[in-house]
Formats: sequence, C-alpha cells, structure tokens
Amino acid sequence: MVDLSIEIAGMELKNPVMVASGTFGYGREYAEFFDLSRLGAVMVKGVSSEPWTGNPVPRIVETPSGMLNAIGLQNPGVDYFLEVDLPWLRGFDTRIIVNIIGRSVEEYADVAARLSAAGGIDALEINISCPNIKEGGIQFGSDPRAAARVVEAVKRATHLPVIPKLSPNVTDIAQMARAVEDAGADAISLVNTFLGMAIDIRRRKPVLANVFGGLSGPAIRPLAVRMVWQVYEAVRVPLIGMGGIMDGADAAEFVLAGARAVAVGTANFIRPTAALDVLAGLERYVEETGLSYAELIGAAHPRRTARQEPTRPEANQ
Amino acid sequence: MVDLSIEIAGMELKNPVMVASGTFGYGREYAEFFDLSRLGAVMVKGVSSEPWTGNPVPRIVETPSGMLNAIGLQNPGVDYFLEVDLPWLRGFDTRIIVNIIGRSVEEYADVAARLSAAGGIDALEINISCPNIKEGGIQFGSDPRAAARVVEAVKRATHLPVIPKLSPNVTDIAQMARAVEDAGADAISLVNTFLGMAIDIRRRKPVLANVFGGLSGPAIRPLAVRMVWQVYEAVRVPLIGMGGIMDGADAAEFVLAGARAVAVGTANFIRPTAALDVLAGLERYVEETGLSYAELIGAAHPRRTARQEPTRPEANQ
Amino acid sequence: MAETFVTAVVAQRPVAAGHYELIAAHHPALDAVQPGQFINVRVARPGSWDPLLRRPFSLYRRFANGDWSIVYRVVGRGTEALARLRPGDDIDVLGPLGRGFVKVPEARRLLLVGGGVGVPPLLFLAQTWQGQAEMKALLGFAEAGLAFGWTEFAALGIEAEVATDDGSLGHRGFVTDLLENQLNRNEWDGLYACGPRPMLEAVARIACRAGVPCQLAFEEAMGCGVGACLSCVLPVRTEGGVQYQRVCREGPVFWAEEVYGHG
Amino acid sequence: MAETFVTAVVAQRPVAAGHYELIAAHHPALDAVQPGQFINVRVARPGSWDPLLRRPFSLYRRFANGDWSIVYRVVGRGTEALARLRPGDDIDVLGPLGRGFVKVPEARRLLLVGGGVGVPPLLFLAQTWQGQAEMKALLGFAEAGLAFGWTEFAALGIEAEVATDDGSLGHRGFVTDLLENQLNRNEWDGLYACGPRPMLEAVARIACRAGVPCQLAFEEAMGCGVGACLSCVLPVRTEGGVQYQRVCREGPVFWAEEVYGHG
Ligand SMILES: Cc1cc2nc3c(=O)[nH]c(=O)nc-3n(C[C@H](O)[C@H](O)[C@H](O)COP(=O)(O)OP(=O)(O)OC[C@H]3O[C@@H](n4cnc5c(N)ncnc54)[C@H](O)[C@@H]3O)c2cc1C
Ligand SMILES: Cc1cc2nc3c(=O)[nH]c(=O)nc-3n(C[C@H](O)[C@H](O)[C@H](O)COP(=O)(O)OP(=O)(O)OC[C@H]3O[C@@H](n4cnc5c(N)ncnc54)[C@H](O)[C@@H]3O)c2cc1C
Ligand SMILES: Cc1cc2nc3c(=O)[nH]c(=O)nc-3n(C[C@H](O)[C@H](O)[C@H](O)COP(=O)(O)O)c2cc1C
Ligand SMILES: Cc1cc2nc3c(=O)[nH]c(=O)nc-3n(C[C@H](O)[C@H](O)[C@H](O)COP(=O)(O)O)c2cc1C
Ligand code: FES
Ligand code: FES
Repeated sequence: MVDLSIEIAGMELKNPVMVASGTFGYGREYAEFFDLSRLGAVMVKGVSSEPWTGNPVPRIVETPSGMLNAIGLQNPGVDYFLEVDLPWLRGFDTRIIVNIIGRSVEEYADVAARLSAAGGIDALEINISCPNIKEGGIQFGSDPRAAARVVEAVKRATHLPVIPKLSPNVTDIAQMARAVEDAGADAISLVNTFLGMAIDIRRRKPVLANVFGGLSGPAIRPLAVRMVWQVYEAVRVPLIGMGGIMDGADAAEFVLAGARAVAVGTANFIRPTAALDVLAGLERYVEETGLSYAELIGAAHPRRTARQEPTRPEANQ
Repeated sequence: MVDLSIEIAGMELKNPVMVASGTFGYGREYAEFFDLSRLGAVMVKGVSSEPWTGNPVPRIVETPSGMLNAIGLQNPGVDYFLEVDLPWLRGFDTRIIVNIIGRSVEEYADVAARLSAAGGIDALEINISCPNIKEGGIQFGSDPRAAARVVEAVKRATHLPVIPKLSPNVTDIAQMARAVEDAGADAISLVNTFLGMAIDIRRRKPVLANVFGGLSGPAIRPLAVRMVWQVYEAVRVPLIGMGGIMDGADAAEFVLAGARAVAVGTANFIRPTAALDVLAGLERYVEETGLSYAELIGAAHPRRTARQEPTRPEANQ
Repeated sequence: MAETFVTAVVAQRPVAAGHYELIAAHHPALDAVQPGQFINVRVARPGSWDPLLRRPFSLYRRFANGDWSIVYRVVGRGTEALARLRPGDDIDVLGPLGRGFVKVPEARRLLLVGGGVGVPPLLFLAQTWQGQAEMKALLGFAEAGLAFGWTEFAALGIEAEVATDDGSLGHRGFVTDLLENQLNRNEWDGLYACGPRPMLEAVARIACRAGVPCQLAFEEAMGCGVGACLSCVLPVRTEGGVQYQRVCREGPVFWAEEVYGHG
Repeated sequence: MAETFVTAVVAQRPVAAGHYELIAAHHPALDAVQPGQFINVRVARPGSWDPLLRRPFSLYRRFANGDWSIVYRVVGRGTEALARLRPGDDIDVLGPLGRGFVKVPEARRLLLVGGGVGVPPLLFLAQTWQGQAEMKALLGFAEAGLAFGWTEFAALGIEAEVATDDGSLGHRGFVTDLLENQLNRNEWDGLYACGPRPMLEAVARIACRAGVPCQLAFEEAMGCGVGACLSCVLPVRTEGGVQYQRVCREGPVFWAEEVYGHG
C-alpha cells in the first residue's frame, strides 16, 4: 500500500484525509460507522468560550449539487468539550484539530488558551467567518487586517499550530492568505462555505430562518480548487483543501492544485464512510501516478515557486 | 393569460425573460428552435471594437450541476455585428441589449459610441469582468472605482440605457452596485460567472487552456439569488437577475429576491427552448399567487425600502 | 446499528393519489428496526450529485420474507426520483436511524393517530407490537383520494377510523375530532402520533388534558440523518431548560410534554 | 432541422468491452439525418441537473422500422448513466446537429477509416450511401476486445479490414498502415475518417500525399451543440486566414486541408 503519511504544521499525519469542521460533530456519530483512527485528522465542530444556541430552523436547504446551512455555530462551549468530548476523542489514534470561534479577538484568544491548557489537542483551526461584534458584525474573514489580528492573538495564546480557515466570500483570497501567513499561521484551511440563500416561492420568504446560509458540496468544488490554486501561488505555508470533495478524484484535484491535506465535509452526510472512500481513492490515484504523494502536491502548476508570477485570475469568457 | 409586461431602464418589455449574453450567440442558432419575438429581450454575446480571437480549447468543462467556460470573449467585432447580425436581429419584435467589452475605459466608450450611432439597439449591457490592460490586468469588475469609470465613460458615449453587469467575484456586491448606480447606471445585471477551475488528474494539468473559467449553471443559483437580494437592498435602479435559472420556479426566486427581469443562460444549452419554458413557468407562478408581477418583485424582503438596514450577510453555520 | 446498504426494489404500487408504496428486498440491517425509526434514502443515481441529500422515510411494513416497504407522497424532486424506480433497480439506504416509539410496559390499550404521510410509522408500530397491546388507529387525510393504510390496519385486526377534511371518506373533519371522542371514553393508556406539526400540537394538547402518556414523531429538514450536522433541531424541555435536540438522533419520537409542555 | 425530443430506449447490447449499442425508437426528427451529423443526449434524469450538459454521439445505424442506434464507450459519468438505461426508459435527444460528410458526386470508390468510437459515423455513412459508391472500411482498435462494427459492415456487403495495436485481431499496428497499403494501389477517390486526433492527422497527411480528397469528423468538448456558445472551436484555414470554426456547427466534418493544410 502506498504511503500517504505527511507532515503538516509540525503534525505527523498518517494520511492527508481529514473530516471538515461542523460536518462531523465531535466524532461520536460517525464513530458508529468506522474507526476514527483511520483518519488523518478530525476537525471538530467549532467551539466557543460559552455555549452558543445556534439559529432557529430551518437551518438547511438543498440546492443543485449543494446545500445551504445556517446552523449558527451551535455548540456546548469549551468547558463541555474539554470535559466530555475531548477525553473520548483521545481514545482514537488520530490528530485532533479543534475549530474555534468567537465574536471578538479576545474570545478567540480565550478559547485558544483554555484548549491549549488542556492538552491532548494537536492544532487549532480558526474559523474567521464569524461576525465581529465589536466592529459592527462584519466578518473577520472578509477583512485581511481583522483576520490577521485574530491569528496574532491566537498565536500568542497557544503553543499549538494555528490554522486559520479562510472564507471564500472575498475578492482576493490570496491577499487574505498572505495576511494570515504574515500573522503567523502555521497552515491554512480553505475554503469555508459560500454565502448563499434560497427563497421559498410558495411562502414568498427566505427558506432559512437566518435568511442566508453557507453553500457547501460538489457545487462549490471548482471555486474551491481555484482558491487553493491561487493561495498556493501566494504563500509558503501548507494548505488544507476542502469544498465539495466526494471521492478520491476530487481530493486529487485539490492536491494537484496545492493542498497538502484535504478535508471531507458534506460528503459525510451522503455516505458516512465518505472520508474512507476518499482516502482509498486517493491511495489508488497516487499509486497509479507512480509518484510519491509529496511530489503530487501542487503538481498541476506550471511553476511551483511560491510568490512568483501568480496565474492571472480572469475567467475571460 | 397573466400580463408580465414590465418597464426597465426606460424599455417596455413584453415579458421579463431575457437570454443571457454569451449563451445565445447573436440569436441565429436558437432562432431555428423558436421565434425570438417571444422573448422579453436578447442580450447578445459581448462585442468589442476589434474582433477578438478568444482562447484556445478546451474552453469548457462540466462540473457538478454547472460548467466552467473560458471562451475568451471571442467575437467578430462591432463592425461585423452592425453589418451582419444587428439587421437580422431587428427582424424580431424583441428588445436588443448589446453586451459590450473592452480592455480599457476608452475601448468601452468607443464600442458604446459606435453602437449608439447605428440605431436599432435598445440598451447596452457592460460586461465589466474584462481584464483592465491599462491597470495590470485586474478586472474592472472587482474594483468599484474602475467599474464606475467605465460606466461614466459609457454613459457619456451613448444616449441608450446603460446596464453594467456585475462580477460576483467580490467581497461586497452591494458596494459594487452602489458604485455603478452612482456612476449613472440605468439598471444592473447580475451575476456574471464565478471564477473557478478544474484539474485533469490524469494529465495533472488544468483542464481549461486558460487555467481559469467562469462557473455558471444551477450550481451558482443560491449565490446569485443572495447577491440579487443584497443589491436590491442597496440600490434603487432595477435589477436583471441571472445565474442558474433553469425553470420558472428558479426565475421566481430571483424576482422575489428583487429582480425586475431575469436572464436565462446555461439552461439554453440543455434545452434550446429553455427561455420559453422559464417564461411559461413564471406566468403560471404569477397566476397562482393572484398578485401582479410588479407586486412580486422583491416580495420576499421583510421591508422593501432601499438603502435601509440591509440584512446582515453572515452564513453563520 | 445503522449502516449504509444497497438493496433491490421489489415493487412499487400506488396507494393513493400521488402516494406510492415502495417494497424493497430484505436486508439484515433493518431486521431490528423499531417503529418510529427511519431510513435515509439516496435519491440521485450513482455518479450524480443532484439531488444531493438523502431523503428520510419511515418504515411502513415488513413482509413475511423480510422484504420491507415505505409509503411516500410525491412532493418534490426526491420523491419524483423514487417514483421512477422500477423492480430490480438498486436503492441506497442508510439506516435504521433515530429513536423510535417506546412501548410503555404497563400500557395495554394504545391509540395510534396518523395524519397523511404520518401514517406509515404507526402501521409499522401496529405490526411490530401486534399482540402486545390492544390498538386502535385514527387516520386523518385531506380527502378520500389521499387516504391509505386503513386496510393494512384491518389486516392486522386493528380497527382504523378515518377522518377527511372534506368528509369524502369517514368522519368529516380532523382526526383530532376522532381523538377527542376516543379520549372522552377514558379507555386508553397510551397515545402514539405522527403527522403535520399542527396536528401533533393538537394531539399533545388533547392528550395532556386527558392525562394520557403521548409520544409524537416529528419531521424536520435533515442534512446527515445521524446527528452530526445539527440541522434538524427541535426545542425540547430538558432538566437544563429548553434545549435544541436533534430530530434525527434524540428523535424523531419525543414525549408530548417534552416539546409542548403541559397543556 | 434540429429539435429536442424524447423517445424510448428499445434495447441495449454490449458490442465490445465497455462499449454498448443503444437502440432507440423511431422519431421523425432523425429521418433526414446525414452521416457525420450527431445528436446531443441528455444523460441526467428529469429533475436532476447533474451531470448538467448533454453528450454528443454519432448515429451508428438505422433499422428497417426506423429505430436507430448509437454505439458509445463508457468513459465517464455521462456514458455510465447511458449504460444504466433500460428498454422502455425515456431518452431525451437534441438533433440532428452539425454538418455531415459530403458525398462528392463523381467519387465512385470510397475508403472509410475509423478508429475506436470513431467507427459509428462511418457505418452510418456506409448504410446511407449504400449502392451509391463502392466502399471499403478500415477499422482500428487498441485490441480485439475493444473491436466492433466489422460484421455490420460485412452485412452491408462492405469489406472491413481491422487493425489492432497489439495484433490481437487483424493487422498488428495502426489503421493508418492499412490506409497506406490501400492508397498505394491508387484505386480510391474519396476518403472519410473519424477517430482520435492523432489518427485524423495521420490520415490527412497520407491522403494529401496520395492526392485523395479527404473528409474528417472531429470531436471537441461541447456546451450547446448548436453553435451558440463557441466552446467547440477548431482552427480552420479559410479565405480570411486561419479562423476558429465551430465543430458543432461548421463541423463536425471538415476537409482535411482545411484543418491540416497541404501536407
Ligand atoms: C423522520 C422522517 C420521516 C419521514 N417519513 C416519511 C414517510 O414515511 N413518507 C413520506 O412521504 N414522507 C416522509 N417524510 C417526509 C419526506 O422526507 C419528504 O417528503 C421528502 O424528503 C421530500 O423530498 P422531495 O425531494 O420530494 O421534496 P422537496 O421538497 O423537493 O425536498 C427538498 C428538501 O426538503 C426536505 N424536505 C421536504 N419535505 C420534508 C419534510 N416533510 N420533512 C423533512 N424534510 C423535508 C427534503 O428532505 C429535501 O432535503 C419523513 C420525514 C422525516 C424527517
Ligand atoms: C460530434 C461528436 C460525436 C461523438 N460520437 C461518439 C460516438 O459515436 N461514440 C462514442 O462513444 N463517443 C462519441 N463522442 C465522444 C462522446 O461525446 C464522449 O465520449 C462522451 O461525451 C463522454 O461523456 P462522459 O460523461 O462519459 O465522459 P466524461 O469524460 O466524464 O465527460 C465530461 C465532459 O467531457 C466531454 N467529453 C468527454 N470526452 C469527449 C470527447 N471525446 N469528445 C467531446 N467531448 C467529450 C463530455 O461531453 C462531458 O461534457 C463524440 C463526440 C463528439 C463531439
Ligand atoms: C452543516 C455544516 C456545518 C458547518 N460548520 C462549520 C463550523 O462549525 N466551522 C467551520 O469552520 N466550518 C463549518 N462548516 C464548513 C465545512 O467545514 C467546510 O469548510 C465546507 O462545508 C466545505 O466543504 P464541503 O463542501 O466538503 O462540505 C460547516 C459545513 C456544513 C455543511
Ligand atoms: C459559454 C458562456 C459564455 C458567456 N459569455 C458571456 C459574455 O460574452 N458576456 C457576458 O457578460 N457574460 C457571458 N456569460 C455569462 C452569462 O451571461 C451569465 O451571466 C452566466 O452564465 C450566469 O447565468 P447562467 O448560470 O444562467 O448561465 C457567458 C456564460 C457562458 C456559460
Ligand atoms: S440531520 Fe444532521 S443532526 Fe439531524
Ligand atoms: S458546442 Fe456550443 S458552439 Fe459548439
């Protein structure tokens, strides 16, 4: 069997296939379907200082080859996570990446500090798609300076690798990536969901109670691959690619675009063992190429030196 | 039969269903399938001062519920259009909206002036998703000031209604919309395609010769509806909504989000009579609501006064 | 334990206007399914990601050879796709999921109240608990053309009273009218219901007033069906106050008071 | 004139490893289809937008009752979906599209050169022009297991020579070897070919050297299939210099010199 083990942000992963935050809970549900130790890493659902209630229902709606969600970051808070879920998760031989959320820079730093103190966590992923209540609800994720401030604060609060997760709802994803890299990011996750909405034409109202939701699933894959490609040309830190990965071939697209690891999100809902299927497919693909996994990372780029002549972003229809 | 006639930017349309630029050529091909006089308007393929060759093949690739195109704005130039296609198109009783492209502000103004002088055209749609060669290839469509400059220049060059078409690849679509409205736009088209890419994992190269392409089709519908919704809350000019409209129900979503008219794009490729099917479905829908078409425009918004308390753009998963 | 499996469609038959019973071949994964539990069915063909999500359905009945069925109403793209399946086609199923109805051991006489496509889990309950309690079914539909299931109850030896909104079959009015009638008699010591939300709320109110223990099966838009995505939540009264619980995991069956309180 | 229509699948049969002939019921839209023209087939089920685009296929043959067929090789999601169709299923077709092969009136002896899934339009040509000219077919495949069509040519009374890359059937080597043999004899006054791009280029070179008029049918990734989207262009030598032409509209058939020049 081909070796897909890889190092990312100082973590040794047995394989580069993770499950994406918010699509895998804290692992319990899918542990009924397979052994979590087979995953490269589990990225747990976003955790905040205090419990968050989340949004009213409907929280999801299906769209063509995709789905919108507006869960509202419901979570039981960091204390509950540390007491109940983390000890259980540690029973598996996999990396545990905790996704953290906050409504102010201080909240992010606070969660980071409390998680780091606990031990048993391998890295922190920062979800910067939260509204910044101190600055009028604009998302941290759409302002490079705000994103950088969060990353810097979290870096100061933890010794763990810090992995900001970029929102795709920006004009210039490379600029966001450079901002968080300069702020000390050890790796970058991309992408989070695309802001969308659906309207119930019978009720003549938005379907989601929250009006807007985040689009995920196969529909967004070409957009996510493009962003990984652009960010790969803009930064040196390793990338974790995600967005519509359903099988090994999809994962290979992300790797060739420049992702060092990949995460499986919405696909878990369709097949509880989707992440294992992605892993098996990726292994088969790597084997067929005759190359090593490391050689395939970014291999679709004409030249692979970072920060040189990025491909010009025009659709040009 | 319910009356869907509507006025937009000073044009009386027999119905609000148009066909989107670049998906309908200059009308000849689909005229073999139905009478173009049944359409509210035809938005013709982008026209430039001189002929453009377009990109090498492959120019398209299918993605889940969508397609990427990188045609490269191939077109025979404004003179050919005026001589060959326009006279033919005028034979139909429909509005003719000419989509214009340029690589500099001057080129846009030049095409606009030449088209306006010719007569027989009802409005100009400005495709601002072109690379601005004078400013390093950054798209006009991603910089509010550059977009405004194009709109102002075109307004000065023509007496026709001017309809900028927004690129969705921006952080803040409402800001772009306000910029072009302030620059004198008579209506706004949205959205153009989303920048994406696909990788051929066998060849380990981008599928498209141009690397990047624009994503269209049902996959983008929830993103496009969201943008129409946001822009409706930000400006007063009428909106032409498009992005993945496949049937009357999809069109109704755009209308309820705030579009005064809609355009059918990729769907034409799947069913040459798609625009007529959309029209029939929309008529049926309007009839079922018992309301007038005008009453349905923006009807899904909680409050409909423009520029007041826009809905907060957060996915909030 | 839930699993994903593929089995064969054995037959489809119309049971009411726009309603079909889909019979599928035995699969051991469903041998221990409890009434009120559900399955999540993939409706797109292999290789297609549209429609993307699975669709939840309750089991309707089990046949002697282990085959099982669902009854679905065609309401959208997913159920239209199901209606196109033919005998021999594969069907991709995830299940059994959720927590089903609880049989209160001392309960001897059970009332089953079903509305529309809420009827299936009650037939499955009747079939599963047959002989363990005396049961009576009250079934509500909009009109005669949409009614189904009463002959299946009858075949189990369970009386089924039907109400239709327009009186085209059985009682004219709501199934809750039938329920009030029954509960006035004070003969019932357990109530199990599934149907549209307003019906469930009315049933809860009536049951509470009558002091009869009552379990309700809920529906909510679902992403994963297994408890991972937090799409399908319902505010439920717990010791720690009102909390969102997952219809797919803690539910779909809840006690009436958990959801609607006392009265 | 092209139109969109739905007709029934009559039968599917394997014709080679991973290749199927799909026979569909007569529809008047295809009565006047010319060899080399193609149809654009929707592969997603109604109500599904994935896979989104139609797939282009050449006609393979027409039956006495008007039924017609295509032969396709399963290479991806679209052709996998086709392979799942069963007799009685609907198939949604747009066609006939493009410009087919031109029969040069004075040409009496025609050579047909097909490679792999390029064979179908040549069989359709042979069937359509049967009796109007003497024809011989040269068919190339990677290996015996992938070969099809030669018995159908034989049934039309047309001799078909086969080449396989590995020699497992017929000549060991390329179909262009067979072509060089034939053209050395100077007996042919028209050449029609369809197959992979390198084969077409080789055929063009050989034909040019031999001075035989040669038409080639091309493939290119397509959006609309009707000429509206400009996806499918091919650089073609015209009076105004090299220009992009549309494979779906000006093509799929072009004269060899138009595409490859002279030599
Ligand atoms: C636990 C459970 C058991 C169910 N059992 C049955 C049953 O036995 N028979 C039956 O006919 N129906 C049942 N339903 C409802 C059934 O799931 C929906 O009718 C079906 O999903 C509609 O799919 P569609 O694509 O045809 O409709 P669409 O309206 O096009 O579906 C769009 C989306 O909305 C969701 N959705 C639509 N209606 C419902 C609903 N009522 N509840 C939850 N999600 C919905 C779909 O799952 C899908 O994601 C059950 C629902 C749940 C949650
Ligand atoms: C005019 C014409 C006639 C054709 N006739 C035949 C025929 O008779 N028999 C046959 O087996 N094949 C034929 N092909 C090729 C056939 O269209 C492709 O094999 C088919 O589209 C593959 O679809 P897929 O989804 O299985 O493959 P995928 O690779 O998954 O398809 C993805 C996309 O690429 C496009 N594509 C893939 N391969 C080709 C190709 N070779 N040419 C053009 N587009 C392609 C598809 O249409 C689709 O949009 C023809 C192509 C053209 C243009
Ligand atoms: C239901 C749902 C909940 C999610 N919750 C979170 C979250 O809490 N934190 C986060 O960073 N991303 C969250 N995401 C985003 C995913 O982690 C992932 O970035 C995105 O869905 C794209 O991948 P996919 O298309 O494979 O799902 C969520 C996605 C979904 C579908
Ligand atoms: C093949 C193709 C070519 C296009 N060419 C143009 C163009 O020349 N000018 C333009 O403004 N938009 C162009 N578009 C964008 C469409 O007009 C439309 O904005 C977009 O496709 C979204 O709508 P849809 O999803 O219905 O296709 C093109 C789209 C496609 C698919
Ligand atoms: S459907 Fe995902 S938690 Fe219930
Ligand atoms: S496929 Fe659209 S022009 Fe040929």
